[in-house]
Amino acid sequence: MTALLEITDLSVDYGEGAGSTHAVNHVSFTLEHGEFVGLVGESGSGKSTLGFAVTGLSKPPARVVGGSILLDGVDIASLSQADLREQRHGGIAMVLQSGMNALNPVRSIRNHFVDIFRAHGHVARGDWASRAAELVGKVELPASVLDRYPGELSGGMRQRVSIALALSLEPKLMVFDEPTTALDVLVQHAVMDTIIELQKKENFTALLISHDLGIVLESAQRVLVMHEGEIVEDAPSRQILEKPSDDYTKMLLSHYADPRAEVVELPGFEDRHRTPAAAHPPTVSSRTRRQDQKAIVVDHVSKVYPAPRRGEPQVTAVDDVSFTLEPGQSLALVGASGSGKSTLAKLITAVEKPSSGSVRFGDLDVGSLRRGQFRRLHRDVQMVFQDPYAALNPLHTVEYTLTRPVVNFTGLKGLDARRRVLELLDTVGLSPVEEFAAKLPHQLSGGQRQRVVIARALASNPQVIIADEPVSMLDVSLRAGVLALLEDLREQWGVSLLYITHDLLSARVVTDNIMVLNGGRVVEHGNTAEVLRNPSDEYTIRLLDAIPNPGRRDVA
Amino acid sequence: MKHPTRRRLGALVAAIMLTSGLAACSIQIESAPDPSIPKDTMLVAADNGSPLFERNFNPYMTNKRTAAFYMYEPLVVLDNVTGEEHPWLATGYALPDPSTVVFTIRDGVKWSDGKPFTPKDVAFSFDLLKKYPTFDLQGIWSYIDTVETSDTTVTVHLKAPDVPAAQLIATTLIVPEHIWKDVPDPSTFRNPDPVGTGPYTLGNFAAQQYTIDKNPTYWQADKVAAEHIILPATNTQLDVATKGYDWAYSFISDVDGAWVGAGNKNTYWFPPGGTVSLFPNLTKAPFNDLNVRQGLSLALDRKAVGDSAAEGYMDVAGQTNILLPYQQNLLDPSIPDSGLVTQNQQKALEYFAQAGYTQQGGKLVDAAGTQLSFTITTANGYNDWLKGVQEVQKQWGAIGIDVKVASPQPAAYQLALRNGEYDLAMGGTGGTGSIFRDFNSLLSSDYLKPVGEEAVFNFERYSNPEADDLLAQYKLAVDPEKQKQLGYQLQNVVYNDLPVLSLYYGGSWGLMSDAKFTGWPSAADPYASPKTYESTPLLVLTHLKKVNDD
Amino acid sequence: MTSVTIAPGSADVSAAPRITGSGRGRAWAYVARKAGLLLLTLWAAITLNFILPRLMPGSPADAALAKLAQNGPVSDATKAAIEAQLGVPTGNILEQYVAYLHQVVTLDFGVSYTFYPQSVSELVSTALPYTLVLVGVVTIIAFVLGTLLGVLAAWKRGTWLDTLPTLAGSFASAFPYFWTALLLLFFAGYVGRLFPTSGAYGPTATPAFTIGFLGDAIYHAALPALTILITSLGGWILGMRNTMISTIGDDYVTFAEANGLKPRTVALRYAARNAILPNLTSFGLALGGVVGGSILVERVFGYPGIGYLLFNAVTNQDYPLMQALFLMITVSVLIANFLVDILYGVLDPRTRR
Amino acid sequence: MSTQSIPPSTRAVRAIEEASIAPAPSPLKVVLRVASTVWSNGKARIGIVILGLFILVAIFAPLLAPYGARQNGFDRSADASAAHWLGTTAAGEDVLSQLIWGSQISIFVGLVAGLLSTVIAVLVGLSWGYVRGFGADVINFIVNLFLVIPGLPLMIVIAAYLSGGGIGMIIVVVVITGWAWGARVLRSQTQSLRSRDFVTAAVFSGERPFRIVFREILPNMTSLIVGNFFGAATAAILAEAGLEYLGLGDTTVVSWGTMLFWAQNSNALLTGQWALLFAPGLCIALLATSLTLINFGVDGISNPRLREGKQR
Repeated sequence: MTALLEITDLSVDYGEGAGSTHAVNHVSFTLEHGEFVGLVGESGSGKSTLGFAVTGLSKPPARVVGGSILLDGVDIASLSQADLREQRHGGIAMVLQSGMNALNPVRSIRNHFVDIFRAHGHVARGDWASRAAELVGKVELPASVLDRYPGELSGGMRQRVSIALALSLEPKLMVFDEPTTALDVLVQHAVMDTIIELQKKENFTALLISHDLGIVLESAQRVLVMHEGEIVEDAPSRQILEKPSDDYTKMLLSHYADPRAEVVELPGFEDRHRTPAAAHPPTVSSRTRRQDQKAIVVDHVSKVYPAPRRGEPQVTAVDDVSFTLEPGQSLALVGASGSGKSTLAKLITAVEKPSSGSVRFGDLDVGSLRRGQFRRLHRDVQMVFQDPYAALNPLHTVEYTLTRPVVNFTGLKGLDARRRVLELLDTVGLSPVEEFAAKLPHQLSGGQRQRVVIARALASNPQVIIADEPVSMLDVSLRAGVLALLEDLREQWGVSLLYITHDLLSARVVTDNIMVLNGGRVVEHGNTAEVLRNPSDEYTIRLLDAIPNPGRRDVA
Repeated sequence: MKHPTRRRLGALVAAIMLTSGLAACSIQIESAPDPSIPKDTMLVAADNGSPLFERNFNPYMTNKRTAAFYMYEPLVVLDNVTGEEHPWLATGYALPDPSTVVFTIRDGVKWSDGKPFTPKDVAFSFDLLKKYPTFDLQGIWSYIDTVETSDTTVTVHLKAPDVPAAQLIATTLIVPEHIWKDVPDPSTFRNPDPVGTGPYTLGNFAAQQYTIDKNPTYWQADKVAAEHIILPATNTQLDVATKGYDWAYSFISDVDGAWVGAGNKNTYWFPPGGTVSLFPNLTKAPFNDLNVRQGLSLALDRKAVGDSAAEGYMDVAGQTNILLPYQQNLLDPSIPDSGLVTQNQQKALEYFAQAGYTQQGGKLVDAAGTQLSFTITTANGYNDWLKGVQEVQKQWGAIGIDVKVASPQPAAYQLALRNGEYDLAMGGTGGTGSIFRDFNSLLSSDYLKPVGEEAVFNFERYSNPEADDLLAQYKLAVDPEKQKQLGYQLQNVVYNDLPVLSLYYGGSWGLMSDAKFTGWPSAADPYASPKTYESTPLLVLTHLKKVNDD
Repeated sequence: MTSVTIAPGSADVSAAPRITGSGRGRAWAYVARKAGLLLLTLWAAITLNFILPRLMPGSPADAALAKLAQNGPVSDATKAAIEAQLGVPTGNILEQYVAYLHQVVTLDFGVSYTFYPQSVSELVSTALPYTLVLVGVVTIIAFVLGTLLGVLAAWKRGTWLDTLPTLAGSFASAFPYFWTALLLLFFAGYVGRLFPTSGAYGPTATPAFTIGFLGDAIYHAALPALTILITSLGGWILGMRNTMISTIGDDYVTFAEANGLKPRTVALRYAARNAILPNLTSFGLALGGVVGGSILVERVFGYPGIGYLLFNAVTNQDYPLMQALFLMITVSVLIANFLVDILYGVLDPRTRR
Repeated sequence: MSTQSIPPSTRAVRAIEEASIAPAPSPLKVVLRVASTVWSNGKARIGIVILGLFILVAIFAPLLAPYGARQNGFDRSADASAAHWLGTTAAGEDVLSQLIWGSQISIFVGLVAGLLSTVIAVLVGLSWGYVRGFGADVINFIVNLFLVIPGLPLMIVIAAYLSGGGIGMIIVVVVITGWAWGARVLRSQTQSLRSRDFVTAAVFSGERPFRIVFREILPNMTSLIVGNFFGAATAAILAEAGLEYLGLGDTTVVSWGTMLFWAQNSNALLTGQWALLFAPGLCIALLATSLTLINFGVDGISNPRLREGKQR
């Protein structure tokens, strides 16, 4: 039996001439019939470029510059556009990352199917309706979605529809490019389960492209690890998990752990056995730097938004939540998207006002602050944003970005302000400081940007830092460093930390206490390690189950 | 990347060069008459739609169809170029005393529906104007006291002795009593099916063009040559020049090239139709000083102003308010050089010096050293005037006067003129065909109004008992010779006292084609104005001859 | 699998937004919302039309009288008579406004100063059909044609099918309307004698719904139509090309290609179909510009529409006529925009949610 | 190239972000970068060259023009000759000289009216994008009103009332009717920028709203503002020509629009003087085209997908 897909010496370049870069560099591998193979790599590894090349969808500036892609002995790279189109039926299908955007917003789901049937003629006209219903059934959607438009469906449903559409081609090979990345944790898990079961039932060959080694190991039989345009390891999943041979693979693997485990260690984080008794209070020396430590008190706070349109109920984003963030404490706020955790962060930072209840910081009533009074709050309560790409003004140097809060909050000017800025850069580990001060955001990596964001939050010497998913946009290998920085700051500066995340593992390593939010309500709270090891609420359990865990699943 | 760009740029440059090259040679427009228009039919640009025609033949309305003038006739046709009177529906009129006018009504005239025309129709028409004052655009009822008729005459009793009023009254258009007496509201009546005494009756009417046909029962039918006249609603100058029009009234730039050059035996005649003048505001200093007016007048090169305004087609006007050469017989021969004032900057400066203005550093300044400075007001859109004013500005600027130009919209210009709220304003004088009216409206203190109040005439606000006395005498003068002498004296008032500064003649822009009809008014045969509207076309239409009349 | 079993798919299916109310109900709500906005905008435009002349120097009454007085002496009695006849506004500003609103609602705009005794409504109603048909039909043709060319240009990006229409289009759309009109008039009308040079139909024809008359009308409309087409086509080509280039880069187009749909389907039903939506909005907003341009075009060709009439009104200071025409043009554009909005609603399922 | 494996949608987003951003800290450098990006576009380069030529002609009109703008006394309506390359007008003025002098007015009106509309658009767009609630609704309504009201008829009506105001009046009228489009575009960009984290971050840095608008948001819209300026200038040039052609401007000034007005008035076509009609129109068209072409390049900055190059 010959291999279904045989890739030999494939190279893909970006751009032409001197300015070109090698995105995929002399890559060779094969896929056997019926295999489920994962392709893992971090951003910039060339994995998606490879996926697009395999499916014949490379678009300028990407160009296949060498090698062959044999599907059942036919070289896809050399096919004409028309022939390539012909072979889509019964050949290679692809599911793109964001199901939200992969469907034509002005065409009903049914018409999406009809377009494919019509293009390939593989389904008799009379069977269109039944076949389409059957296909959406396979991805566990009711036939009624056929008459919906993409905008009427949730992200998960749309991704399922794209899978069904790809499936309608009766492909031999399905390429899934980050099929769940843009989805909510719980939905991610469900969609992956569907993919895995479909692959078993329909017996197509699957290539799963993902940045998340956990997801890949959980589903694939074999894993290709890609790094800087090359495949550094190609081995069965179990072998990758147990005996990784490449250093890069090992590094990736080291960032996975089960938050439920008794001992959780990540690179840079030795487990500190967080128990209520052993919580790490700020060191005495750092505490003395604070004159007036204040707590954030959230008291029976609710936030109700008006109905999005008439005739629909109003939306309760936060429902009667109370908690206190003591000075020096770290508290994780976890939940899936829509659980109200971000709204809560807005309420605490006065971006939004509570519908009822109160938020107090010391004697400051946060809910009643007016625009002009924000400085009073922001002197002590600062924020670290989710997306380091969006959180820095692309036109300002690091120095400008950091100087502004220093000038506004500390009153330092001129050289003193500059000294303070350099100090901050040093604190967040960006040295040589002079050099980084002069840089613009686009000259920094994601991790470095996030450090600048943290430095900015520290500029006013705040008492509280609210970190909203500070690492979710970063590559796995960079996350630990940023988390460790937050942890250090809390310990050394006596800053209390409100850590908002959907990622229970990171919550486990940086926080003492945890609150689980569902539908705007607190469903569980307590010591982080205890709650995660012995979850009592069903929602917490679902969240925990949704975490891909390379070790949990029986690898084939 | 680089190559295609350069090539594209090259193509662009080539295109520009090519088009500019083409632009260098001009294109002569040829006239090509529509062959479907027969030889006995005249194509006339006389009536403009708005842009479509409204079927309105009520002769008393401002917005009537022009052809209403070819259907309704006055008692007397007054030609405004020559100032001659032509007896029309009246065979003549007499003034037994200066307060009574007796019109003898022409016998044998029939309305186009066959009913006879009688003195009763005349009296009815006069009454109509009394009842509906908006119809009385000439204001005849400000002179008329009563009207009575006999079988052959209409006698008008005036409120006061006023000989010249007879002429005004005589030009009123006459409508048939038997039709108009049943019209419920003549003030809004649009008279869609006109019945008149004139040489033509309405043929086909469409919103973009209508035809009038020769009235077979016309009282001088034998003199009417054109069987049909076509009047289109849009007559752009390009249309006029290219489509074989027989008669048009329009100023065309470069008439010799564009109109005559287009072929079709085109000719033109541009007799003066009035005088374009500058009205000084006589209530204001320094214009109330005759020396200043003299200075201003002598500083002008009127030839250049006229050339600038009318592209060289109109003559310079003398300072007499008389249209030359066609009213030569009315001109006082004792006035030197037919009243023409030639530029003489030296003399102008002398006059200015008498008024206290001297030239200093190229500026004309008063004793206090302030430069003489004023604004000339003209109407926006009156482009010949504007060009003339710009030339005046240049000339006065040359002797050191700071002249500004204001060109408000015509309505605002009118208001400024009437209210006396201007320094100097452009305006037209004379050209009515009646010497009395020409001078009365210019000089009579009857029309004098203070600044800020609307004056209907005498916009410059001239007041001179001598002139008033001359005008009063004129009203009583029945004898033509006496009238002539009074006219001479009035001319001298204008010539010496400079109530207005005459610049150049406003033209009557007659464009004619000899291709189908001949006998058009011309410099050689100036029997009537060449204009296509009002009553003078009656003179022309009864004067033309068909070509190849065999 | 762990102890807590979740029905696969249930998590995201249940997370779908609830679909409430009937689609038809929402469609009507959309129409009602747009209609409400239309009424509000209409009111604002009508009020603007009321305020505008009152903000300007000189009262319209003075201007009207000055205009009439040009014809000869106006006695005081006549003056009063004319004032009454022309409906020169009386009363305080509020009373004037109420009277004005009443006039607008009853489409009674008084008497034209210039074309007395014709009423403004009479003049407008004879001219309006010509402009509506000419501008309406040509604009739609230009939009459709330009959109198709734009689709082609974007799809064949970088080829001559792209470069030629884009360059020619951007050049032609920079032509002043009246200049294009003058060139066409001169070359096709007078030099080439291919088309009539003025009027909406033959000089002797009477408007009627016959084949002959319609043919004649189209023949007469050819040059004005061509002018509007030439000058407005480029804008639509460019607009469509640019939005389509954006949609070609969208994921659903890539996905449609990945699914092996026919290129024509991908180009038209996916890329173009989505690109047309923002272009439709521009279409509505650009209508005002086209109508404005057509004023100049009508002036050049002596086409008896609203534009020519407006020009006449402006040169004659016929304020009632001018105002009524401005109002008519504005109202037409507003209504066209409303229709475009409705069409947008039909074409974009998202608006119905 | 670090973005290559980011899936297409985010890649595009990031590309936009990086494009509208790139290496400059000061607005001046942003403008320079905009300029160089624009210059890299072939069409835009043609536009810049044409515009540059016109500006040079306008500046050096006194040196280039063989005669004065209003200098008359030559043969009337003469054909092209060695003395008068493009012939003379019916008033006996040199057409070529008028064309050269006239460029000053058209370019002046275009640039000034474009600049003023852009300033208003920026002020309204930014404040409107930044305020919320009833105020925003009111502005929204007003802007939409100005967007849908047909511009030229409004201009004509206003100009008819404000007659005799000359160039200043034309600029005012063009600006009144021309700011709304830019305000709308800039407003939506402001809204999308103000929801970006770096704006929220500026609030956390203790920045005042004024500084946030002008130091954080405004510089990020440079390319849109530049594009709006060229668009508004194009519209202004065409509007000016239209108004002057209708005789609603100051007819005593020599500009391309008034040249066409006088040409029409003295029936240049009829006298065969069609260079008189053709040349100013062509200049207006070329000037407007040059601005449109430049905007091709500017578009490429705000939307990288529109940059030059073969895509399929």
